[in-house]
Amino acid sequence: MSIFKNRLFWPAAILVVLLVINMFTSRQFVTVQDGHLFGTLIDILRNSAPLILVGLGMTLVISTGGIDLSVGSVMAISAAVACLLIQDLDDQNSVGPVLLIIGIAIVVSMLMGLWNGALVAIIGIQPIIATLILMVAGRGIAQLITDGQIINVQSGPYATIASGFFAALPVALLIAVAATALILLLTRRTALGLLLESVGGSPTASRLAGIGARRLTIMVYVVAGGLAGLAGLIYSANIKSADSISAGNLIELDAILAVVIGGTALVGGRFSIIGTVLGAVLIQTLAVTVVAIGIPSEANLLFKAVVVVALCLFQSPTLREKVFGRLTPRSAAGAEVTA
Amino acid sequence: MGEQSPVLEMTGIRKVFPGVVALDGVDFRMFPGEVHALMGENGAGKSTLIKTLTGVYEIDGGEIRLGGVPVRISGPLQAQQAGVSTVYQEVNLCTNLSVAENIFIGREPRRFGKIQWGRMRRRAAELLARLDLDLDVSAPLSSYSLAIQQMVAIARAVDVEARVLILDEPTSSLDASEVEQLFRVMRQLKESGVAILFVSHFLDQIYEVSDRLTVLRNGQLIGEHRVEELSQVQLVEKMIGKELAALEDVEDKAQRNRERAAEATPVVEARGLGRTGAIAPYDLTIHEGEVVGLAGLLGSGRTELARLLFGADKADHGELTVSGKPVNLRNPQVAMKKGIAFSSENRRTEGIIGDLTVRENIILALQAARGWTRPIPRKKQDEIVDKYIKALQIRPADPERPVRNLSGGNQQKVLLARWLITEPKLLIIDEPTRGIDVGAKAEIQRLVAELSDGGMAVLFVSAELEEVLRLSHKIGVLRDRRLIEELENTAGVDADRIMQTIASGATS
Amino acid sequence: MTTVDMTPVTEKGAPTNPRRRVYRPNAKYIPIIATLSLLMIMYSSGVANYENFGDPSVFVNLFRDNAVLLVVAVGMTFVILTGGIDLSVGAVISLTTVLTATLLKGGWPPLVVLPTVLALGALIGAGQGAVIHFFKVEPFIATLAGLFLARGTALTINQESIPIRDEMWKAISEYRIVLAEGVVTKPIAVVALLAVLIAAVTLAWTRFGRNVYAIGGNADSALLMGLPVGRTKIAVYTLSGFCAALGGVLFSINSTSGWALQGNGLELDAIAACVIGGVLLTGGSGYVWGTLLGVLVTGLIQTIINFQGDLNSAWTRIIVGVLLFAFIVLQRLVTRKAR
Amino acid sequence: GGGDSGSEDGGDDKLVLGFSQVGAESGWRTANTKSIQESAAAAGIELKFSDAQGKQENQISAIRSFITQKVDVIAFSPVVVSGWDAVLKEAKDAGIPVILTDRAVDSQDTSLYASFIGSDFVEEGKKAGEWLAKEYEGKSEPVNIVELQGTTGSAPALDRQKGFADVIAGNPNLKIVKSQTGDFKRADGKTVMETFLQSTPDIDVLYAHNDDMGLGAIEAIEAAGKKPGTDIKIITVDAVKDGMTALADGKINFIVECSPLLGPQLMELAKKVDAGETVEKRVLTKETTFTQEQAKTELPNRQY
Ligand SMILES: Nc1ncnc2c1ncn2[C@@H]1O[C@H](COP(=O)(O)OP(=O)(O)OP(=O)(O)O)[C@@H](O)[C@H]1O
Ligand SMILES: Nc1ncnc2c1ncn2[C@@H]1O[C@H](COP(=O)(O)OP(=O)(O)OP(=O)(O)O)[C@@H](O)[C@H]1O
Ligand SMILES: [Mg+2]
Ligand SMILES: [Mg+2]
Repeated sequence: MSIFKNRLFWPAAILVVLLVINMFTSRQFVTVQDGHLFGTLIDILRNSAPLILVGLGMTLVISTGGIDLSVGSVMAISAAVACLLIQDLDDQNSVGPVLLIIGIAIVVSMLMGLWNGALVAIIGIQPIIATLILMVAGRGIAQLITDGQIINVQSGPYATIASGFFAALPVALLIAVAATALILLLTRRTALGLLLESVGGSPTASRLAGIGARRLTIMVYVVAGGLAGLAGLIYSANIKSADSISAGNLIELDAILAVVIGGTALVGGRFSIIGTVLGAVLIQTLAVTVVAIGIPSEANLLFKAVVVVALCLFQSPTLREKVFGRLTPRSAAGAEVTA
Repeated sequence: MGEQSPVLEMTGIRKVFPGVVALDGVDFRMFPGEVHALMGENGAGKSTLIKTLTGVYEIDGGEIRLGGVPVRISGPLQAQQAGVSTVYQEVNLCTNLSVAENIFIGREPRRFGKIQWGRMRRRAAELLARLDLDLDVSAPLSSYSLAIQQMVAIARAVDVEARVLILDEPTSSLDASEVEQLFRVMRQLKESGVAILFVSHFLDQIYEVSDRLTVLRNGQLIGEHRVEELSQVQLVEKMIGKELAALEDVEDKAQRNRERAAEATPVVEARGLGRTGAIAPYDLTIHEGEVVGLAGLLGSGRTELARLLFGADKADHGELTVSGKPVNLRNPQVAMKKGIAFSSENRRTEGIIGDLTVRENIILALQAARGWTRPIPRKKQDEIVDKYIKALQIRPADPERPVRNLSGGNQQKVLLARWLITEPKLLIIDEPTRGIDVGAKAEIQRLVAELSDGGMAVLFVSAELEEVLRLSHKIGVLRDRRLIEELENTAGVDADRIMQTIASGATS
Repeated sequence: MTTVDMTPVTEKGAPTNPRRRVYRPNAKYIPIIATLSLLMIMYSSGVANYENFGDPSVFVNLFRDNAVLLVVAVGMTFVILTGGIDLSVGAVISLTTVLTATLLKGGWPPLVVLPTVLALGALIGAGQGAVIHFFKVEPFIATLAGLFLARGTALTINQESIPIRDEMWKAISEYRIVLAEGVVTKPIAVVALLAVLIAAVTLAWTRFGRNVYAIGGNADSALLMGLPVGRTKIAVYTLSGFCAALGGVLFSINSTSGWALQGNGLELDAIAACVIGGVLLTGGSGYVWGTLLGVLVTGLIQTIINFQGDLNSAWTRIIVGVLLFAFIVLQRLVTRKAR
Repeated sequence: GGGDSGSEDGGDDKLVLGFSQVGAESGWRTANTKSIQESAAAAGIELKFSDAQGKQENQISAIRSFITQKVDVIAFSPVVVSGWDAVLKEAKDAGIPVILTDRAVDSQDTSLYASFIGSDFVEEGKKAGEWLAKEYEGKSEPVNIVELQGTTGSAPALDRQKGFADVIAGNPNLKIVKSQTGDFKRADGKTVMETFLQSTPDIDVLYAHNDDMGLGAIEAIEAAGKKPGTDIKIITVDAVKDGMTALADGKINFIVECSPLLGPQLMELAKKVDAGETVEKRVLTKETTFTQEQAKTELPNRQY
């Protein structure tokens, strides 16, 4: 019985169902080709990487009771900066400079996060509106950087972070896994997780318990910015170009959805990193499934709606109680009273 | 009275939470025109019984009859409609609304569907006057202290035409005079035939107003008695299942230390410290090993005074030195670095973090002081937490339970534990014994005395004057948000003396 | 041995009733007043900088051009006041316009179409409210599902935009209300202002309105105080659905067409308008008047951009962001000082 | 004739053109905007530019704002075909002529606008279909086509789909086996194509509603170990520089041009309309199609 009670059971179950569908529709689910893994599953995992990264940052932000709408714009800026600099390299295939540029792009993204964090924690603006500012203006900045055009790069090392393989596994996936591990380590092996949950659970009580909520909040936005920047790099490396208009467009919605599916409440407090990752993979799998089973474009949203509705009903504690609760002896006693 | 038929009868009530049987076949009944006390230790199941009655919790077994008719109450709204009016243990009001609204919301005076604000305010003011309160009824409730909020909640409940009035620890943060007002109102209602369920951990209060009492222990019914039949000692025995002896001990210890404390070095010295609109500038020195108590009426500024010493509010006058060095307490973090700890009176909004577990709540302040990069090793956490769960008798003794599922008194203990483990130089505790049962209260008092023996300075704020007198070396008396006098707690000082000071408003 | 300073508690001398807390009754209106003043400053700077900006019709047109947003934001205000959020409004607008156009094209009498689509909007809202209340699903996820469902339905009904040739619709669309020489407005602006008025009265003077605030302040307490929490929550989402449908009708009048992509992203604009107007996203605090001001602020920013006239899309975004930033920060600083 | 708006530097006789752009949803659109801005400057026309960010309501209010600002001519690329009657009537009443660019409106009263200049999306779809039909003329084995659509519900997506489908309906061998939106985006084109490749055996032809999606799909095809342009034939629409490069490299087989450079034509029209001259109701942009060979010669001249 307890397995059904776990919040992550139903997202996981739906994910498995979708994957099984894909197993039947795809010609190669997982195989080895050219010395690395290949197939639908690998595609899904690889393509989930940006959403996982953005979702991780979003989870941390939401755990403090905030929200970050600007992640999509930060992705666009980071991609634009990176591609602009790489384009000007003499040798786009030299690893050192490309790594440096990646570093620069991430630092720029973290500065964006710092801006958000400052607005929220120092000036005290409601997070949704504070990050809306960068959401709107940020994409404009990205457009300025790329002059409204798509910047193409031909850098092998850069493309590797999205489509390369290392030890038979996609590099993008490895990056996402590494980031997840890092965040897990950071939040669960240190006291960061506890302090964040406490700030999100009750800001007043946390303040009186001596928690420096302000610094933590800023930090969380900086991390979210950095992760969004990294996601932007993978997004752009995947298509070897910086597209300031479509990069990360509307990703904030998917990221928030992933966080909520993963069992983190939007009001803040308790959060689940693994849940978010699961949510992100689920969303990506859903997108793939829609194409794989040939749902017409105009019905995509309806299909998504059905899955989301099913998911939230299954997750609902009240419904669960109604369906499964009857089986337990004590509710039987309750039934006897009402009868 | 015995001939009458009960207005409320609960039989075989059973309520199970995951892992806890909160109520195990409890019978409870009430007659019209009686005050019925519900007694039991923290976590005995009093609040749960009340909540099953008002439909907050669905019962897992048993039957409820109101006026002889079996009922199924599905929520507080239905309970109210069935004539059951309730003040819950934690003040459950909407602090964003005005005082008047909190009293009348849901039953506002209306004409043609439009709320009559003027009439509502007037009636609210009248009602509060009955409880001897003079508030700005259009101010948001959040601008008033917890005790006032408690009074507002009471005002709301007593105004409802009810057959049954339930008061779950209404007096936990009230002063003697407010308690008197409340009792007066309760007696009036009783005269008019209302059955009143009263929960309190103050035995004197129970004996003063109650006609009958029901004792619970561990979710089980121990017995129902007429108050005259049972002495206080017997009652306590029934509640805790054994005898209680620790209390006398404390007094001696406090006495013993009085001289020593006077010579000790000052931990904090406030010079003209104040905050406009909250507390007039005051001077106060607290020495090592000294317990300073604060006494005053409701809203006299005890809490405000204490908050300034922790930087919970920022002082706008005067200066403060900690261990001889001047400090500017910009925020609580600074205060904590200087070795000051503060447990707020408002445990629900300023104390516990409901979602977190007991363990996490206990280590929170210590962890915050260490910074996030230096987590307390899990083994050490468990050690500390186990120790304090035992010392403070936190029940259920499960450190991994979300603290929101604990009973009110047990939450208070968790909060105390949080600050005790930081081993501060100065411990500020505002209403630390709010809602705590007799046994645990004695335990906490003993602990405070012990800590001060060990050299810790304590600022002890409590609405219960006896407690202040028992523990303190020195007592600061407040009136109208001003510290009017500092008394050495010598033999001649007693409750009367303090009340006199307050009444005369000595300013010399 | 008492050493008590005798400085009075309040600077202006002791209050008449020393136990009465110093309380300024207008403190809760400070944010609104500040917003209004800033709005006026913004308007004046527009007048100073651009030709024809001072023309009264520019101001009057704000109401006409933002009528839909205003109506939707009014519904959203109720939802946010209870501490919820409604992401489905933009999609409900699109569904309403598509349905209206389709039905009118199919020859349904306009006076049947109107109540039908309004009722449908309310029904969608009620459904979401019920899911949120009974199954304890997060509002974000429930209304996101509503968004998918409504827009998906609209897309499956018809992907193309459908012109409305109904006489009544056209008549209302073209009807002009002359306010003064050269200053005209449209019925939709009047409807929108009426919605604001009714909402303001409802919130301030009715039991339902006060329950909304109570639930937003603390839903648990409201429940224990015996307020009809479930009913109110469902009502609030119903109202928001209704407002969205009404917005859709206004939209279809304004554009005499129906299209499934209409109102894309409007939910964010509506939320932003509420928040700019001082409504707290956590619930329990704010006024419809604030929302009105919030809508005017966004509308005014758009107008300034239009008058500026030489901004490409990148600069448009950046300037919108900058203006928003300036406004929000000033508003924040002013209200903080005043407190 | 206008001139009553009187801009500060240009004197009274400088023509003021209010232009409301759909948005900046693609590189194509940016090139379109640039062309208009540059040619306005070159033609000595004062341009009031407004970006509608893909929203009809923004566009309606922008046009109304132009009316309030008393510009001489209004031009706009409608976000959507329907629903312009009311606002166009307002412009007409204010005596301001309107030119539609790039996309049509479905007003029954054609006197509401002076002219419509732009490409015909249905025609573009047809051209793509015609090339394909010719390519497989006389062959009997079935041809599996996958389609990458533009943004669901948008006019170009609907029309390009329709024109293409109409033409290939003539040949029963040509079959669209999968059709899915790629939202006009390169990244989505890639991910959707990945799934197509996994779920659909033997794809012969890819038809993408714009170059960007096609370019994304090429990445996916290459990653799957196939040769774009050879193993899978690719047809796209737009002919932006990146697309033309791929065409010249042999990775794309055929591109239908959809030129964004209608600035000069628009300015010319605006001047004529303002002067009260009669103009043609429908002006087609000069557009063509490109094969791989043509691309090689054309590529050096591409600016966008
Ligand atoms: N929502 C809940 N979930 C799980 N356990 C609960 C919940 N509410 C109460 N309990 C448990 O039920 C038991 C009874 O709690 P209750 O609040 O009734 O005690 P009480 O007698 O009112 O104590 P106190 O004097 O401290 O207020 C406790 O062990 C408590 O931990
Ligand atoms: N009777 C009253 N009338 C009006 N305002 C009051 C009253 N009592 C308290 N207040 C307000 O409540 C606030 C809190 O007072 P404070 O908590 O400092 O007092 P306290 O002595 O700690 O009282 P309590 O016993 O209520 O905790 C003060 O700002 C005061 O303005
Ligand atoms: Mg209790
Ligand atoms: Mg107090």
